[in-house]
Amino acid sequence: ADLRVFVSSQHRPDVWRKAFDMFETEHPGVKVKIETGGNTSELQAQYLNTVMSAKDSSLDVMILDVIRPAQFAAAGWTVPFNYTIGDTKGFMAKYLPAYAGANTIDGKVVALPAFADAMFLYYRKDLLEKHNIAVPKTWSELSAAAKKITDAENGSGSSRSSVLQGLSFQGRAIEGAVCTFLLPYWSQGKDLVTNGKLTFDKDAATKSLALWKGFVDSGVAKPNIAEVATDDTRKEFQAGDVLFAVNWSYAWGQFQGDQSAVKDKVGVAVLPAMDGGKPASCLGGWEWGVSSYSKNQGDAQTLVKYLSSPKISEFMAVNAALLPVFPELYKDEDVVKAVPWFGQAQDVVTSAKARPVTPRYNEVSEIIRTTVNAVLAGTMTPDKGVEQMEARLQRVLR
Amino acid sequence: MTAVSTTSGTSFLTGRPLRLAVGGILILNGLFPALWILFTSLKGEPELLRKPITWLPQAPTLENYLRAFTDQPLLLFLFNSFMVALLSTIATLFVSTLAAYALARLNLRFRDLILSAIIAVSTFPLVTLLVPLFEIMRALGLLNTWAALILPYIVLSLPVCTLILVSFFEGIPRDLENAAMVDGCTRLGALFKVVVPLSAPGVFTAGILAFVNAWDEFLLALSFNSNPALRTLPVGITLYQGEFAFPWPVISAALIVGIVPVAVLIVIFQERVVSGLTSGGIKG
Amino acid sequence: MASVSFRKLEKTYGSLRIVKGIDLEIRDREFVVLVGPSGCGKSTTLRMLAGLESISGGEIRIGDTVVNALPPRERDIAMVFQDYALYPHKTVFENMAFSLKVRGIPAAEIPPRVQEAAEMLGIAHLLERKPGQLSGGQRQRVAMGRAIVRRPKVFLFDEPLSNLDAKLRGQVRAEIKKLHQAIGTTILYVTHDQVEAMTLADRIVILKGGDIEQVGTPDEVYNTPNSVFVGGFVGAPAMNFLSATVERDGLRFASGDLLPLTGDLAAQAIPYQGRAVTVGIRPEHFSADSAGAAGTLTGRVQVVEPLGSDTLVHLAVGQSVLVVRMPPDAHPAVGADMVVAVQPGRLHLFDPTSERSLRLPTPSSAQAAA
Amino acid sequence: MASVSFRKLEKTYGSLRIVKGIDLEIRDREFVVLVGPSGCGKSTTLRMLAGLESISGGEIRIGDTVVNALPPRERDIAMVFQDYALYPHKTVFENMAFSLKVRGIPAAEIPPRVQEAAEMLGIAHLLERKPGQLSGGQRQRVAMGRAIVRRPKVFLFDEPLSNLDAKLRGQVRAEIKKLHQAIGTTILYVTHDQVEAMTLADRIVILKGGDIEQVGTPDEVYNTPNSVFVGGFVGAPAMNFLSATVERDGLRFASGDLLPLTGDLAAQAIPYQGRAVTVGIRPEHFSADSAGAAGTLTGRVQVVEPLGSDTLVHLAVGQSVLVVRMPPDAHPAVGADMVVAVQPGRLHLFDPTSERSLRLPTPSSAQAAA
Amino acid sequence: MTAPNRSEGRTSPLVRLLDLSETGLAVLLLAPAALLLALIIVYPVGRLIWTSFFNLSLTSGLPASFAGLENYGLLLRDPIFWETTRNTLLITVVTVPGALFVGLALALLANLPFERKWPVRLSLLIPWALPLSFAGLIFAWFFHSDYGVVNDVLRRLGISGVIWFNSEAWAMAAICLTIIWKTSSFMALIILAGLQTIPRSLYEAADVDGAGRVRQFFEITLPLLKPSIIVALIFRTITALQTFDIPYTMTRGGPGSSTATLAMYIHQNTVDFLDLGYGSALAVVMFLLSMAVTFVYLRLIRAKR
Ligand SMILES: Nc1ncnc2c1ncn2[C@@H]1O[C@H](COP(=O)(O)OP(=O)(O)OP(=O)(O)O)[C@@H](O)[C@H]1O
Ligand SMILES: Nc1ncnc2c1ncn2[C@@H]1O[C@H](COP(=O)(O)OP(=O)(O)OP(=O)(O)O)[C@@H](O)[C@H]1O
Ligand SMILES: [Mg+2]
Ligand SMILES: [Mg+2]
Repeated sequence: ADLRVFVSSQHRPDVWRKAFDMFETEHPGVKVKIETGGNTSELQAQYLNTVMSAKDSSLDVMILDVIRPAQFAAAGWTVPFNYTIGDTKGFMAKYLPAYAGANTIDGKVVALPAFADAMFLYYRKDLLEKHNIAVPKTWSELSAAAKKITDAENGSGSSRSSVLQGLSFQGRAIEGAVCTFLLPYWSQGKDLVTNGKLTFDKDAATKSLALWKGFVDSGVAKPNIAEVATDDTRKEFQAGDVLFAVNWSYAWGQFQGDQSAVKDKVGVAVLPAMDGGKPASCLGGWEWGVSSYSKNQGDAQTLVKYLSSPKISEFMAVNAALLPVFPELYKDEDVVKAVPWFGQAQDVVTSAKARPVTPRYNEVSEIIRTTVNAVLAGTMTPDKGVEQMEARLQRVLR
Repeated sequence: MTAVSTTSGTSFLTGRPLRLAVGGILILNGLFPALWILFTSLKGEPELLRKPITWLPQAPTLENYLRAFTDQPLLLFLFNSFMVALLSTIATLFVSTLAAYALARLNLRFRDLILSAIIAVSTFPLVTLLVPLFEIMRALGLLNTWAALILPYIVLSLPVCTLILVSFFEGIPRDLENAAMVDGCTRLGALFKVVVPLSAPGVFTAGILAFVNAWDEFLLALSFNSNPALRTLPVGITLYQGEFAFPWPVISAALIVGIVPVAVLIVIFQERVVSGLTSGGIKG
Repeated sequence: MASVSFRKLEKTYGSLRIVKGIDLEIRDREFVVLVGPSGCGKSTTLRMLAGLESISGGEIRIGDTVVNALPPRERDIAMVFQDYALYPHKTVFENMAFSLKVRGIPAAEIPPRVQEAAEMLGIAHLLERKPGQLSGGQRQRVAMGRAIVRRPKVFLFDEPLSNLDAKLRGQVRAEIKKLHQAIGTTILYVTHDQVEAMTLADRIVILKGGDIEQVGTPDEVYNTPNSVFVGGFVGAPAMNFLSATVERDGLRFASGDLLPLTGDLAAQAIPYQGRAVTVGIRPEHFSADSAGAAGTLTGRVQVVEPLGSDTLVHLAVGQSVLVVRMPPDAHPAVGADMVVAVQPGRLHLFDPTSERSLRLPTPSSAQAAA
Repeated sequence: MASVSFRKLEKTYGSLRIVKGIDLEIRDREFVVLVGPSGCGKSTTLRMLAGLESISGGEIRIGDTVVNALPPRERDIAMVFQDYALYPHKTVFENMAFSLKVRGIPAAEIPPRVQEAAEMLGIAHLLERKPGQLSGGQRQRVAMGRAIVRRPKVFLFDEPLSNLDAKLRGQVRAEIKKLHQAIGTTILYVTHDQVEAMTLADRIVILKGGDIEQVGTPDEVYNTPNSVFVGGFVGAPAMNFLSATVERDGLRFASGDLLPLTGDLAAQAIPYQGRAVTVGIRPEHFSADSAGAAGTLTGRVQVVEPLGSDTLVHLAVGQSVLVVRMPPDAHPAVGADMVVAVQPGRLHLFDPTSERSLRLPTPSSAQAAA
Repeated sequence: MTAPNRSEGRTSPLVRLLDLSETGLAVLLLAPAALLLALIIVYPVGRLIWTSFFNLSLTSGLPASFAGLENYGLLLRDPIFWETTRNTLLITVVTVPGALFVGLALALLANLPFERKWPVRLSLLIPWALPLSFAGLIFAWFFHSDYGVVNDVLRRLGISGVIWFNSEAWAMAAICLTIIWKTSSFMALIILAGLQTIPRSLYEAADVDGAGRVRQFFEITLPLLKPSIIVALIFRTITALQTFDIPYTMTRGGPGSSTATLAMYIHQNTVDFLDLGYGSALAVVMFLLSMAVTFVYLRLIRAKR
């Protein structure tokens, strides 16, 4: 049979191709064809939503952002794996724990992890060392450290050509802003959605928003942080203009690249916690799903199981620097040899929590990100923001 | 009664310096963003983050162009876009010329109603019709073909082109058409041999609009043609960006490669088509 | 067979009746000239015949076919438009060649035919120009050329020479006459030029406000006008009209002059004995010497217009002003009295109310007779 | 003061010289008529004066100001365009009122002025129409009306009456004459109509291919044409030209006829003794009876054209064809021989090579004299 | 002289077909357009309207159920619907006249007798040829408070820059400016074409009549441009009501949803939230809105006749 697999072209389709080749040799008679469409999570979702709404059978397997399996399952667009994998619990337990949660809806495994991701705290090793400050464990420590260092660095007599920012994070109304909100919220031990029900803690939420707004007001973050998208954070940090940055794993490779002004001056750490809370990170990564309109669901599930196996996860980590979805691979010799910093990444990845697993995630996301953006832009107070957020979330997650 | 209406010579705005100044502002308004993209395409990424920002590239490099061509099959995108836009423009012009003629010249009872209906059609945002359109294209077996884009693009531009042409056709003296009919043309013969050539500025404008509409369109192109060999330019250019990365210089280079030749082409074409036209056939 | 016939032909624009039920038979190969005041419906009639204007009532036949519903192309006519209607985007050559090309004339035949017509019209050196680069008269000649390169069943000319100078007009007129004699096409020709009408026409049709006023040979319409309107419209300078009372001895004018009536005219005047009639006298039917004249009129010279070939003298006779054509060397003094003789038998008598010629049976008597 | 003067006025289109250095002084309040064959540059000259066409060389003055660089609206002229150039979106009223409105005439004054002009032109009932709903002649009258509602320094008329019938044309012509007498504006008038030219003009300017051929009063250009061209161009039907040899007794024609010369003509002919000259005779200067005539010519009747008011007889005399104007009742038989008498002193003699009148000093002798 | 040529014998049946009555011919000529519209628009729109009467949310996991006017009722109570509608109308009211004036000015300038016409024409075309989605990105970047050229220029002029996207008003202003820039060339193109068909002789007549430039503009240019302007206005208004790409790429509707448009909201509901029923209802409302506007304009055209 011919299987058509939808892969995003940003995630190294060339390397995936090799994985498919390996599959083809192991399963003669099955041919895998790659399809790509759009290069961002959003464009891919638009494309897939169109194709799937039209009940089109041309795709057999598709790669999904971690926030989407729930929605695809609810729409009936993906086929559960339970039958193929048998012992669901045992099978899923082998993955990083957050992924089991993200891919299991009402006891059904609706997708299998392809690779992992999470948000990290990047910091300027050199500057912390210069000012003799330890890597902050809490947001208030970070705030203090940032103030101290930026004051010194930007003060009179500094030789900097541009202003050093204390902290950069995502304030633009993009998906990243959802994580921005959730990081301190989660850190206070609260969840947004539990078993599909809204468990919104107004207090924690207010603190979260107030925290970020506080960074802006106190000058730790720049006043136009509401304009900052993920890659802006990366670029500014890379240009040497940022002390602390919250960002996904992809940034590491860039910071250490040849174009980088901060090569070898970068440290990576678990994100800070709220005072008295636990650190939490935001889970990213991508999953494989099988289309329910596929005419080759059997072969497709076999392929997905293969792609989601430790073997391929390792292969992709080594060859494409994609974070593995199995905890043990972070200590795997080959992996660490190929991508040394994965050693430091495991803590962060295990601290990562999945964003709310709900079919109506897109709506949840929309509510959170616009509120965060408005609060950061200063057109809404944190209190007002939380109030509005709660009201709207309640409507979505009754 | 000669030539088209370049304003006849008087002192106002004919002074060369003043005219140059006015032209300069005009050009600046239109070209500034394009120039900015051009400059950007010659800069390295770090230069973009320089504060205060730089205008002219400090260390011009063609590397971005190299990447634009090597990272993605840019020429292929261009070719696809060009062909899709060209074919849909020709088809649009043909269909809307016929319709416009019927509306402008034949005494139709429900003329206004038909006209409103045609316009009404364009009041539906395509976004909302994406899924049913996808189903239609699949049913017609057109997914991953140029036709899947050409058909909706015709419809996309049809209303505006029709309306433009109606207003132009109405401006052509009927006697010219009459003369052609007496000379032995059918109505359609008169339409294509006399009315259309005389409406050249209108036909041309409609053509540009149709072309650019097709050239610009993103959503359908993304949704209907997943085959990489059929990507159009707007979709293709998004491929330079990643989930998190937005390499402005490379994208700028791709944009320059994409826009400038087309705009230049249109301009050259326009000079030729429109400037050859003079009036002077009729007393009035 | 390319006779043309109009039966009760009508044209209305909204509530405006422009052509009011015309009946006219034009024989094959006949040259008919249509004249009438500006706005009387001449162009409209031509355009209906060409199929360019819808017919509001009645029918038009070309040969034996009713063409009311036939598209212009199939009526096989050629037309010179009053407003030229040249194709501004085509050169003069292309303008003239267009109909030949469209009608599928072999490409090799076209240039010589165009050339021939262009030479005849003196525009052969302009063939590469666009209409926008021509003078008014040149444009008109191109319009003319475009029609005559073809050999249609019917030619329609709408004031084709109005913008040409007298000399050129004379030449082209002669060429049209030759053309007509050579190929014998039926021609319908609108003109305001008296000489064109008189020299070209087999018959002249005089339209007035959408109605036919008179149809006849040039000689007939000139010499026996049916009405004051025709008398005044045909001929330049126009016929003079005076009021007179019919007395036993002849016509008595307000000025006191008496003109004796003889022959036909006397007979016509009998029923009007003692009543007023309108008398029409053409300017050229006066003469200065009264030898052999029917009688004389006396008036005061108001204006003298030397035209070179003639001199027009405006003469106040009673309340009216007469225009009298004199030889070029006549130079009567303005303000002086002048006696002019009326040539015998050259009077026209009209009923002052119906304005119809006394020659004709009165409408009521005609009715009575019928 | 609104005299107009052209000094070495030139117009070229690319390499084509259209107007070739015209020198002309038009006095204040003078009525000058411009005639010339189609395409000779009449409209171009008018348009340069109006400021619508750039001047390629020389200068134009209105009054004392050189207006070469002045925009049209500052020249204070009104113009009737040959192709009308009516505003298609304005009604007839608005078309006519526009210039008044623009020039700031009080709103209350406008309607009566428009109404007056419209009535004079017989278009008062059309004031609410758009140009597209008018007949050709009506449009032309609107164009005329648009010009005459104003009282400019200079009027420019470009064949303003060409689409009107003879009667209407006569009326409007008279109105123009009155208008000129009443307000005394300088007028430059292009026409192809002989009668208009003769009756309206203070002076007539004859253009030929961009050059002035002759300037003079109507009487001068008609009776003493400077050249074959002027002789042939002014007057309709045109002057006849015959070749003859100057003998001692007079002119000997190819047909053998001899016309004795007297007075001035004899003097003019002296230097041409024994040589050929071109003889010009106007059609109206023949007569059927030879009493008192200078001599006779014999020819064969080819064509007889009855015009109503006159009859034209085409007479083959030797190689040439003469057009002879006869009274309307003359009906010579075609093919018959006919003897026509030439009125004494009515001949024009021209040098056969330079085509200039023998009256004038030859260019070479003029040079010698200078 | 050759024999008279008789041509009607050659008339082919196909050509005969075209000599149908006016109505017949009109039907024939309108057929291709009608067919295409039926296929690409009428059928999908029918489905859209149909869907708007259903509870059809693909994320609910529930089968579609008939909802009657429920979606419409929901919409009336939805504050975001009202906010986005208000934003859309604001953008329309600002950018349509804005683009008209700028476009008219551009067209008039471009129609001046420059020795070289192409640079002017090119500068008219480039904004139009720049893909919409990228125009938004480029202008977002121009208005960027750190790296934007707008603030850079302001700073060079001694004015401290604004954080455009931190303020509802400034963000809206930036969006409107961008839209005007991008769409005025559409206006200009159409108007320019209209300008080129005005016979020069009318200006000559007006010159002689004594009308100055301004007068000529209002008395001749503008009335004769009216059909072109109305065409441009109709489509500019419709596209303004459908404004999507530019705010989407510039602000994502932020801050908050203060610059979000109705089209963005529809897109969000259908493509992101997969709430097809509600999204369809929104689309229908938007359609009704644009139709209403169109009818007003068509009235204007008709009033002209
Ligand atoms: N744009 C042009 N390019 C070249 N030649 C031109 C142009 N416009 C006019 N001409 C030529 O200039 C000459 C003079 O034109 P003009 O209109 O002045 O003639 P006219 O004397 O008014 O003739 P008519 O009596 O036919 O109106 C004509 O031969 C015409 O062909
Ligand atoms: N579209 C129209 N609506 C109303 N009346 C019209 C329309 N077209 C023409 N007319 C009127 O019809 C009448 C006849 O027009 P037509 O053109 O036949 O006149 P004509 O005899 O050719 O006159 P001319 O000698 O001036 O050319 C005119 O009075 C004109 O005003
Ligand atoms: Mg007419
Ligand atoms: Mg002329």
